[in-house]
Amino acid sequence: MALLHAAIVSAPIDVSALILRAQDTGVGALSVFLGTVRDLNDGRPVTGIDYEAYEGMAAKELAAVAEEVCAATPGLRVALEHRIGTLGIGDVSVAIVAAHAHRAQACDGARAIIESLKQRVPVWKREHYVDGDRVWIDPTKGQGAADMSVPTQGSE
Amino acid sequence: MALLHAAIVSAPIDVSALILRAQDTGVGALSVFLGTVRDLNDGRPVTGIDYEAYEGMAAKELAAVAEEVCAATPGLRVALEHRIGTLGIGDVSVAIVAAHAHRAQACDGARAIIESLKQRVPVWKREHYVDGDRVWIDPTKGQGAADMSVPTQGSE
Amino acid sequence: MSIPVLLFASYADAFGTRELEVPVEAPCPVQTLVDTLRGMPGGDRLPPRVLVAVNQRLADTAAVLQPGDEVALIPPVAGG
Amino acid sequence: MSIPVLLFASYADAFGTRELEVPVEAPCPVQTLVDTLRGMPGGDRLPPRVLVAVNQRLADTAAVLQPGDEVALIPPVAGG
Repeated sequence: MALLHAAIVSAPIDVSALILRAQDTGVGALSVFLGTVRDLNDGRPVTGIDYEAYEGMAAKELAAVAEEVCAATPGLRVALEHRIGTLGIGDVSVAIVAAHAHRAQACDGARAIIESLKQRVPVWKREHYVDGDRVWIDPTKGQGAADMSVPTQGSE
Repeated sequence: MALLHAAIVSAPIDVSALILRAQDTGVGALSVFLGTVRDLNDGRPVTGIDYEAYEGMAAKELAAVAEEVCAATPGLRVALEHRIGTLGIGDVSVAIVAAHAHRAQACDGARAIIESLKQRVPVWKREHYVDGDRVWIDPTKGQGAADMSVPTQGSE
Repeated sequence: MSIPVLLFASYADAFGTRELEVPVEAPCPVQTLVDTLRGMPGGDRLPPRVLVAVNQRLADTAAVLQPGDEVALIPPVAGG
Repeated sequence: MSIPVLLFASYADAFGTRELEVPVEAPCPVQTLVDTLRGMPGGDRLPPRVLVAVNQRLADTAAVLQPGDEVALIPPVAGG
Protein backbone atom coordinates (compact mmCIF):
# COMPACT_ATOMS: atom_id res chain seq x y z
CA MET A 1 0.00 0.00 0.00
CA ALA A 2 1.69 3.18 -1.14
CA LEU A 3 -0.56 6.19 -1.06
CA LEU A 4 2.06 8.91 -0.80
CA HIS A 5 -0.08 12.03 -0.90
CA ALA A 6 -3.78 12.90 -1.12
CA ALA A 7 -5.12 16.42 -0.62
CA ILE A 8 -7.89 18.86 -1.37
CA VAL A 9 -6.13 22.11 -2.33
CA SER A 10 -7.17 25.63 -3.26
CA ALA A 11 -3.94 26.71 -4.99
CA PRO A 12 -3.00 25.60 -8.52
CA ILE A 13 -1.84 21.96 -8.61
CA ASP A 14 1.89 21.45 -9.15
CA VAL A 15 1.83 18.39 -11.42
CA SER A 16 5.62 18.06 -11.52
CA ALA A 17 5.76 17.96 -7.73
CA LEU A 18 3.12 15.20 -7.66
CA ILE A 19 5.12 13.20 -10.20
CA LEU A 20 8.21 13.51 -8.00
CA ARG A 21 6.25 12.26 -4.99
CA ALA A 22 5.22 9.07 -6.84
CA GLN A 23 8.59 8.51 -8.52
CA ASP A 24 10.96 5.88 -7.12
CA THR A 25 13.95 3.87 -8.28
CA GLY A 26 11.77 0.80 -8.87
CA VAL A 27 9.26 2.68 -11.04
CA GLY A 28 9.26 1.93 -14.77
CA ALA A 29 6.01 3.64 -15.73
CA LEU A 30 3.95 6.58 -14.51
CA SER A 31 0.42 7.29 -15.62
CA VAL A 32 -0.76 10.81 -14.92
CA PHE A 33 -4.41 11.81 -15.22
CA LEU A 34 -5.31 15.50 -15.35
CA GLY A 35 -8.86 16.81 -15.36
CA THR A 36 -9.12 20.30 -16.81
CA VAL A 37 -11.87 22.88 -17.21
CA ARG A 38 -13.06 22.92 -20.81
CA ASP A 39 -14.95 25.64 -22.63
CA LEU A 40 -17.95 23.53 -23.61
CA ASN A 41 -20.17 21.10 -21.70
CA ASP A 42 -23.05 19.28 -23.33
CA GLY A 43 -22.90 21.83 -26.14
CA ARG A 44 -23.13 24.89 -23.87
CA PRO A 45 -20.20 27.37 -23.74
CA VAL A 46 -18.60 27.47 -20.27
CA THR A 47 -16.49 30.34 -18.93
CA GLY A 48 -15.37 28.83 -15.62
CA ILE A 49 -16.26 26.42 -12.82
CA ASP A 50 -16.62 26.79 -9.05
CA TYR A 51 -15.49 23.61 -7.27
CA GLU A 52 -16.79 23.11 -3.73
CA ALA A 53 -15.98 20.25 -1.36
CA TYR A 54 -17.06 18.91 2.00
CA GLU A 55 -13.41 19.33 2.80
CA GLY A 56 -12.89 16.94 5.71
CA MET A 57 -14.88 14.11 4.16
CA ALA A 58 -13.51 14.79 0.67
CA ALA A 59 -9.93 14.49 1.90
CA LYS A 60 -10.77 11.19 3.59
CA GLU A 61 -12.60 9.80 0.56
CA LEU A 62 -9.84 10.91 -1.81
CA ALA A 63 -7.35 8.95 0.30
CA ALA A 64 -9.72 5.98 0.63
CA VAL A 65 -10.24 5.75 -3.13
CA ALA A 66 -6.49 5.73 -3.74
CA GLU A 67 -5.81 3.29 -0.89
CA GLU A 68 -8.35 0.83 -2.23
CA VAL A 69 -6.73 0.85 -5.66
CA CYS A 70 -3.28 0.54 -4.08
CA ALA A 71 -4.48 -2.42 -2.02
CA ALA A 72 -5.68 -4.12 -5.22
CA THR A 73 -2.41 -3.35 -7.05
CA PRO A 74 0.73 -4.41 -5.14
CA GLY A 75 3.61 -2.05 -5.80
CA LEU A 76 1.44 0.86 -6.96
CA ARG A 77 2.57 4.30 -5.77
CA VAL A 78 -0.01 7.11 -5.85
CA ALA A 79 -0.07 10.86 -5.31
CA LEU A 80 -3.17 12.92 -6.06
CA GLU A 81 -4.83 16.28 -5.47
CA HIS A 82 -8.22 17.81 -6.18
CA ARG A 83 -8.44 21.55 -6.44
CA ILE A 84 -11.42 23.58 -5.23
CA GLY A 85 -12.39 27.22 -5.69
CA THR A 86 -13.07 29.13 -8.91
CA LEU A 87 -11.19 27.74 -11.91
CA GLY A 88 -10.83 29.13 -15.40
CA ILE A 89 -10.71 27.36 -18.75
CA GLY A 90 -7.67 25.08 -18.95
CA ASP A 91 -7.06 25.00 -15.20
CA VAL A 92 -6.29 21.57 -13.71
CA SER A 93 -9.05 20.51 -11.30
CA VAL A 94 -7.70 17.06 -10.45
CA ALA A 95 -4.31 15.38 -10.87
CA ILE A 96 -3.65 11.69 -10.23
CA VAL A 97 -0.20 10.13 -10.55
CA ALA A 98 0.05 6.32 -10.45
CA ALA A 99 3.52 4.78 -10.66
CA HIS A 100 4.54 1.13 -10.92
CA ALA A 101 7.33 -1.10 -12.18
CA HIS A 102 5.05 -2.03 -15.11
CA ARG A 103 2.86 0.08 -17.35
CA ALA A 104 -0.36 -1.94 -17.20
CA GLN A 105 -0.64 -1.44 -13.45
CA ALA A 106 0.23 2.27 -13.66
CA CYS A 107 -2.32 2.99 -16.42
CA ASP A 108 -5.09 0.85 -14.96
CA GLY A 109 -4.41 2.30 -11.49
CA ALA A 110 -4.77 5.93 -12.55
CA ARG A 111 -7.91 5.09 -14.49
CA ALA A 112 -9.49 3.18 -11.60
CA ILE A 113 -8.83 6.07 -9.26
CA ILE A 114 -10.45 8.76 -11.44
CA GLU A 115 -13.51 6.55 -12.03
CA SER A 116 -13.96 5.86 -8.31
CA LEU A 117 -13.20 9.47 -7.37
CA LYS A 118 -16.02 10.70 -9.58
CA GLN A 119 -18.44 8.29 -7.91
CA ARG A 120 -17.52 8.91 -4.31
CA VAL A 121 -15.60 12.02 -3.37
CA PRO A 122 -17.90 14.81 -2.10
CA VAL A 123 -16.91 17.56 -4.52
CA TRP A 124 -19.36 19.61 -6.54
CA LYS A 125 -19.02 21.94 -9.47
CA ARG A 126 -21.01 24.91 -10.63
CA GLU A 127 -20.51 25.88 -14.24
CA HIS A 128 -20.50 29.51 -15.33
CA TYR A 129 -22.02 30.22 -18.73
CA VAL A 130 -21.51 33.12 -21.11
CA ASP A 131 -24.96 34.53 -20.31
CA GLY A 132 -24.05 34.77 -16.61
CA ASP A 133 -26.09 31.72 -15.64
CA ARG A 134 -24.52 29.38 -13.05
CA VAL A 135 -25.64 25.79 -12.59
CA TRP A 136 -24.60 23.05 -10.14
CA ILE A 137 -23.85 19.97 -12.20
CA ASP A 138 -25.75 16.80 -11.34
CA PRO A 139 -24.16 13.88 -13.21
CA THR A 140 -27.23 11.78 -12.43
CA LYS A 141 -29.31 14.13 -14.61
CA GLY A 142 -28.90 15.57 -18.09
CA GLN A 143 -29.48 19.16 -17.07
CA GLY A 144 -28.74 22.04 -19.40
CA ALA A 145 -27.90 19.57 -22.13
CA ALA A 146 -28.08 20.82 -25.69
CA ASP A 147 -26.42 17.63 -26.89
CA MET A 148 -27.63 14.58 -25.01
CA SER A 149 -25.96 12.22 -27.47
CA VAL A 150 -22.71 12.59 -25.52
CA PRO A 151 -22.65 9.69 -23.03
CA THR A 152 -22.46 11.07 -19.50
CA GLN A 153 -19.96 8.44 -18.36
CA GLY A 154 -17.51 9.82 -20.92
CA SER A 155 -17.77 13.45 -19.84
CA GLU A 156 -15.50 15.09 -17.32
CA MET B 1 -6.12 14.39 -36.64
CA ALA B 2 -4.14 16.35 -34.12
CA LEU B 3 -0.60 15.14 -33.72
CA LEU B 4 0.99 18.31 -32.39
CA HIS B 5 4.54 17.13 -31.75
CA ALA B 6 6.57 13.93 -32.15
CA ALA B 7 10.34 13.81 -31.74
CA ILE B 8 13.34 11.68 -30.88
CA VAL B 9 15.42 13.79 -28.48
CA SER B 10 18.71 13.45 -26.70
CA ALA B 11 18.13 16.05 -23.96
CA PRO B 12 15.92 15.41 -20.90
CA ILE B 13 12.22 15.48 -21.78
CA ASP B 14 10.30 18.54 -20.55
CA VAL B 15 7.00 16.92 -19.55
CA SER B 16 5.34 20.23 -18.65
CA ALA B 17 6.13 21.62 -22.09
CA LEU B 18 4.59 18.54 -23.74
CA ILE B 19 1.44 18.95 -21.64
CA LEU B 20 1.17 22.57 -22.76
CA ARG B 21 1.49 21.51 -26.40
CA ALA B 22 -1.48 19.12 -26.06
CA GLN B 23 -3.60 21.43 -23.91
CA ASP B 24 -6.46 23.38 -25.51
CA THR B 25 -9.64 25.17 -24.41
CA GLY B 26 -11.75 22.19 -25.47
CA VAL B 27 -9.72 19.67 -23.45
CA GLY B 28 -11.32 18.19 -20.33
CA ALA B 29 -8.85 15.37 -19.68
CA LEU B 30 -5.17 14.69 -20.28
CA SER B 31 -3.56 11.30 -19.89
CA VAL B 32 0.22 11.39 -19.61
CA PHE B 33 2.33 8.25 -19.90
CA LEU B 34 5.94 8.36 -18.73
CA GLY B 35 8.38 5.50 -19.16
CA THR B 36 11.27 5.67 -16.70
CA VAL B 37 14.46 3.72 -16.12
CA ARG B 38 14.04 1.41 -13.15
CA ASP B 39 16.69 -0.21 -11.02
CA LEU B 40 15.60 -3.80 -11.59
CA ASN B 41 14.67 -5.78 -14.71
CA ASP B 42 13.63 -9.41 -14.55
CA GLY B 43 15.20 -9.58 -11.10
CA ARG B 44 18.60 -8.20 -12.16
CA PRO B 45 19.83 -4.87 -10.71
CA VAL B 46 20.21 -2.21 -13.41
CA THR B 47 22.39 0.90 -13.12
CA GLY B 48 21.45 2.64 -16.37
CA ILE B 49 20.29 2.18 -19.96
CA ASP B 50 21.68 3.23 -23.34
CA TYR B 51 18.87 4.02 -25.77
CA GLU B 52 19.74 3.92 -29.47
CA ALA B 53 17.47 4.73 -32.42
CA TYR B 54 17.47 4.55 -36.18
CA GLU B 55 16.76 8.23 -35.88
CA GLY B 56 15.15 9.05 -39.22
CA MET B 57 12.89 6.01 -39.25
CA ALA B 58 12.16 6.25 -35.51
CA ALA B 59 10.92 9.84 -35.87
CA LYS B 60 8.65 8.79 -38.75
CA GLU B 61 7.31 5.74 -36.90
CA LEU B 62 6.75 7.72 -33.71
CA ALA B 63 4.62 10.18 -35.69
CA ALA B 64 2.86 7.38 -37.59
CA VAL B 65 1.91 5.56 -34.38
CA ALA B 66 0.41 8.75 -32.92
CA GLU B 67 -1.33 9.71 -36.17
CA GLU B 68 -2.99 6.31 -36.42
CA VAL B 69 -4.39 6.59 -32.89
CA CYS B 70 -5.50 10.19 -33.58
CA ALA B 71 -7.24 9.04 -36.77
CA ALA B 72 -9.12 6.42 -34.74
CA THR B 73 -10.05 8.94 -32.03
CA PRO B 74 -11.65 12.14 -33.33
CA GLY B 75 -10.71 15.14 -31.20
CA LEU B 76 -7.59 13.54 -29.71
CA ARG B 77 -4.58 15.85 -29.31
CA VAL B 78 -1.17 14.22 -28.91
CA ALA B 79 2.38 15.34 -28.14
CA LEU B 80 5.16 12.81 -27.51
CA GLU B 81 8.91 12.39 -27.31
CA HIS B 82 11.31 9.46 -26.97
CA ARG B 83 14.71 10.16 -25.52
CA ILE B 84 17.91 8.41 -26.64
CA GLY B 85 21.42 8.31 -25.20
CA THR B 86 22.58 7.10 -21.80
CA LEU B 87 19.91 7.42 -19.10
CA GLY B 88 20.18 6.91 -15.36
CA ILE B 89 17.71 5.38 -12.91
CA GLY B 90 14.53 7.49 -12.77
CA ASP B 91 15.17 9.30 -16.05
CA VAL B 92 12.17 9.61 -18.37
CA SER B 93 12.77 7.68 -21.61
CA VAL B 94 9.41 8.30 -23.23
CA ALA B 95 6.59 10.77 -22.60
CA ILE B 96 3.18 10.64 -24.27
CA VAL B 97 0.47 13.23 -23.68
CA ALA B 98 -3.03 12.50 -25.01
CA ALA B 99 -5.70 15.17 -24.50
CA HIS B 100 -9.42 15.04 -25.26
CA ALA B 101 -12.72 16.54 -24.20
CA HIS B 102 -13.48 13.24 -22.44
CA ARG B 103 -11.35 11.04 -20.23
CA ALA B 104 -12.01 7.66 -21.84
CA GLN B 105 -10.53 8.82 -25.13
CA ALA B 106 -7.55 10.52 -23.45
CA CYS B 107 -6.67 7.45 -21.33
CA ASP B 108 -7.26 4.90 -24.09
CA GLY B 109 -5.35 7.08 -26.55
CA ALA B 110 -2.20 7.33 -24.44
CA ARG B 111 -2.32 3.60 -23.75
CA ALA B 112 -2.78 2.66 -27.41
CA ILE B 113 0.18 4.83 -28.37
CA ILE B 114 2.63 3.32 -25.88
CA GLU B 115 1.59 -0.22 -26.84
CA SER B 116 2.04 0.46 -30.55
CA LEU B 117 5.27 2.41 -30.00
CA LYS B 118 6.83 -0.58 -28.25
CA GLN B 119 5.92 -2.82 -31.18
CA ARG B 120 7.04 -0.60 -34.02
CA VAL B 121 9.39 2.27 -33.33
CA PRO B 122 13.04 1.33 -34.08
CA VAL B 123 14.57 2.12 -30.70
CA TRP B 124 16.79 -0.27 -28.76
CA LYS B 125 18.03 -0.35 -25.22
CA ARG B 126 21.14 -1.77 -23.63
CA GLU B 127 20.96 -2.29 -19.90
CA HIS B 128 23.97 -1.71 -17.66
CA TYR B 129 24.30 -4.07 -14.71
CA VAL B 130 26.15 -3.65 -11.44
CA ASP B 131 28.84 -6.15 -12.52
CA GLY B 132 29.65 -3.98 -15.56
CA ASP B 133 27.84 -6.27 -18.00
CA ARG B 134 25.82 -4.59 -20.75
CA VAL B 135 23.09 -6.38 -22.68
CA TRP B 136 20.86 -5.32 -25.57
CA ILE B 137 17.29 -6.15 -24.59
CA ASP B 138 15.30 -8.39 -26.94
CA PRO B 139 11.64 -8.34 -25.85
CA THR B 140 11.02 -11.40 -28.04
CA LYS B 141 13.31 -13.41 -25.76
CA GLY B 142 13.60 -13.81 -21.99
CA GLN B 143 17.31 -13.11 -21.84
CA GLY B 144 19.07 -12.47 -18.57
CA ALA B 145 15.87 -13.27 -16.76
CA ALA B 146 16.11 -14.33 -13.15
CA ASP B 147 12.33 -14.08 -12.81
CA MET B 148 10.52 -15.34 -15.86
CA SER B 149 7.19 -15.35 -14.06
CA VAL B 150 6.81 -11.65 -14.85
CA PRO B 151 4.81 -11.45 -18.09
CA THR B 152 6.88 -9.67 -20.75
CA GLN B 153 3.94 -7.71 -22.09
CA GLY B 154 3.68 -6.03 -18.70
CA SER B 155 7.30 -4.97 -18.44
CA GLU B 156 8.65 -1.62 -19.55
CA MET C 1 -33.20 20.86 20.83
CA SER C 2 -32.02 20.66 17.28
CA ILE C 3 -29.34 19.04 15.11
CA PRO C 4 -27.06 21.24 13.00
CA VAL C 5 -26.82 19.98 9.40
CA LEU C 6 -24.12 21.01 6.91
CA LEU C 7 -25.31 21.88 3.41
CA PHE C 8 -23.33 22.10 0.19
CA ALA C 9 -23.69 23.17 -3.43
CA SER C 10 -27.28 22.92 -4.74
CA TYR C 11 -28.61 21.95 -1.29
CA ALA C 12 -27.06 25.05 0.26
CA ASP C 13 -28.77 27.07 -2.48
CA ALA C 14 -32.08 25.29 -1.84
CA PHE C 15 -32.12 26.15 1.85
CA GLY C 16 -30.32 29.48 1.45
CA THR C 17 -27.69 28.56 4.04
CA ARG C 18 -24.62 26.38 4.52
CA GLU C 19 -25.64 25.19 7.98
CA LEU C 20 -29.19 24.57 9.12
CA GLU C 21 -30.56 23.82 12.60
CA VAL C 22 -33.10 21.03 12.11
CA PRO C 23 -35.69 20.79 14.93
CA VAL C 24 -35.30 17.13 15.85
CA GLU C 25 -33.79 15.73 19.01
CA ALA C 26 -30.90 13.25 19.08
CA PRO C 27 -30.91 10.30 19.32
CA CYS C 28 -33.13 9.99 16.23
CA PRO C 29 -32.98 8.05 12.97
CA VAL C 30 -31.50 9.67 9.87
CA GLN C 31 -34.87 9.15 8.16
CA THR C 32 -36.60 11.41 10.71
CA LEU C 33 -34.05 14.16 10.07
CA VAL C 34 -34.61 13.91 6.31
CA ASP C 35 -38.38 13.91 6.64
CA THR C 36 -38.18 17.02 8.82
CA LEU C 37 -35.87 18.72 6.34
CA ARG C 38 -38.35 18.09 3.50
CA GLY C 39 -40.97 20.07 5.41
CA MET C 40 -38.73 23.09 5.93
CA PRO C 41 -38.53 26.07 3.50
CA GLY C 42 -36.55 24.87 0.45
CA GLY C 43 -37.00 21.20 1.39
CA ASP C 44 -39.24 20.70 -1.61
CA ARG C 45 -36.12 21.09 -3.79
CA LEU C 46 -34.50 17.95 -2.38
CA PRO C 47 -34.50 14.92 -4.72
CA PRO C 48 -36.47 11.75 -3.85
CA ARG C 49 -33.33 10.11 -2.43
CA VAL C 50 -31.06 12.16 -0.18
CA LEU C 51 -27.63 10.97 0.98
CA VAL C 52 -26.63 11.82 4.54
CA ALA C 53 -23.12 11.70 5.97
CA VAL C 54 -22.65 11.17 9.69
CA ASN C 55 -19.20 11.99 11.00
CA GLN C 56 -17.99 12.21 7.39
CA ARG C 57 -19.20 8.78 6.35
CA LEU C 58 -22.36 7.99 4.37
CA ALA C 59 -25.04 6.66 6.70
CA ASP C 60 -28.06 4.45 6.20
CA THR C 61 -31.46 6.06 6.72
CA ALA C 62 -31.97 3.69 9.66
CA ALA C 63 -28.80 4.85 11.41
CA VAL C 64 -29.39 6.70 14.64
CA LEU C 65 -27.96 10.18 15.10
CA GLN C 66 -26.26 10.81 18.42
CA PRO C 67 -25.74 14.18 20.12
CA GLY C 68 -22.56 15.77 18.82
CA ASP C 69 -22.55 13.87 15.51
CA GLU C 70 -21.36 15.88 12.48
CA VAL C 71 -24.26 15.61 10.03
CA ALA C 72 -24.19 16.68 6.38
CA LEU C 73 -26.42 16.29 3.34
CA ILE C 74 -24.47 15.09 0.31
CA PRO C 75 -25.77 16.27 -3.10
CA PRO C 76 -24.93 14.11 -6.16
CA VAL C 77 -21.15 14.41 -6.40
CA ALA C 78 -19.53 15.94 -9.47
CA GLY C 79 -15.80 16.04 -8.83
CA GLY C 80 -12.99 15.41 -11.24
CA MET D 1 29.62 -3.25 -56.47
CA SER D 2 28.12 -3.41 -53.01
CA ILE D 3 25.18 -2.12 -50.98
CA PRO D 4 25.82 -0.19 -47.76
CA VAL D 5 23.71 -1.52 -44.87
CA LEU D 6 23.05 0.35 -41.63
CA LEU D 7 23.40 -1.68 -38.45
CA PHE D 8 22.09 -0.92 -34.95
CA ALA D 9 22.29 -2.20 -31.40
CA SER D 10 23.02 -5.96 -31.16
CA TYR D 11 23.46 -6.24 -34.94
CA ALA D 12 26.10 -3.51 -34.91
CA ASP D 13 27.84 -5.48 -32.14
CA ALA D 14 27.56 -8.72 -34.13
CA PHE D 15 29.28 -7.28 -37.20
CA GLY D 16 31.54 -4.92 -35.23
CA THR D 17 30.43 -1.92 -37.28
CA ARG D 18 27.51 0.47 -37.74
CA GLU D 19 27.65 0.43 -41.53
CA LEU D 20 28.62 -2.58 -43.64
CA GLU D 21 29.28 -2.82 -47.37
CA VAL D 22 27.54 -6.01 -48.49
CA PRO D 23 28.94 -7.46 -51.75
CA VAL D 24 25.74 -7.77 -53.77
CA GLU D 25 24.74 -5.68 -56.75
CA ALA D 26 21.48 -3.71 -56.98
CA PRO D 27 18.90 -4.40 -58.21
CA CYS D 28 18.62 -7.51 -56.05
CA PRO D 29 15.99 -8.98 -53.71
CA VAL D 30 16.17 -8.26 -49.99
CA GLN D 31 16.45 -12.02 -49.43
CA THR D 32 19.73 -12.14 -51.38
CA LEU D 33 21.15 -9.36 -49.24
CA VAL D 34 20.17 -11.18 -46.03
CA ASP D 35 21.60 -14.50 -47.27
CA THR D 36 24.89 -12.79 -48.12
CA LEU D 37 25.00 -11.10 -44.70
CA ARG D 38 24.60 -14.46 -42.97
CA GLY D 39 27.79 -15.67 -44.65
CA MET D 40 29.85 -12.66 -43.53
CA PRO D 41 31.85 -12.56 -40.27
CA GLY D 42 29.33 -12.10 -37.43
CA GLY D 43 26.41 -13.12 -39.65
CA ASP D 44 25.97 -16.31 -37.64
CA ARG D 45 24.70 -14.13 -34.79
CA LEU D 46 21.64 -12.99 -36.77
CA PRO D 47 18.33 -14.56 -35.67
CA PRO D 48 16.39 -16.85 -38.03
CA ARG D 49 14.15 -13.97 -39.12
CA VAL D 50 15.74 -10.62 -39.88
CA LEU D 51 13.76 -7.43 -40.53
CA VAL D 52 15.06 -5.11 -43.23
CA ALA D 53 14.06 -1.47 -43.71
CA VAL D 54 14.37 0.07 -47.17
CA ASN D 55 14.21 3.85 -47.24
CA GLN D 56 13.09 3.80 -43.61
CA ARG D 57 10.15 1.44 -44.13
CA LEU D 58 10.06 -2.27 -43.38
CA ALA D 59 10.39 -4.26 -46.59
CA ASP D 60 9.33 -7.75 -47.62
CA THR D 61 12.12 -10.23 -48.37
CA ALA D 62 10.88 -10.32 -51.97
CA ALA D 63 11.24 -6.55 -52.38
CA VAL D 64 13.93 -5.51 -54.83
CA LEU D 65 16.68 -3.17 -53.71
CA GLN D 66 17.51 -0.34 -56.10
CA PRO D 67 20.77 1.58 -56.36
CA GLY D 68 20.76 4.43 -53.86
CA ASP D 69 18.21 2.84 -51.49
CA GLU D 70 18.85 3.41 -47.78
CA VAL D 71 19.01 -0.10 -46.34
CA ALA D 72 19.03 -1.00 -42.64
CA LEU D 73 18.73 -4.16 -40.56
CA ILE D 74 16.19 -3.74 -37.74
CA PRO D 75 16.85 -5.76 -34.57
CA PRO D 76 13.86 -6.59 -32.33
CA VAL D 77 12.74 -3.18 -31.09
CA ALA D 78 12.80 -2.35 -27.38
CA GLY D 79 11.71 1.26 -27.01
CA GLY D 80 9.52 2.81 -24.34
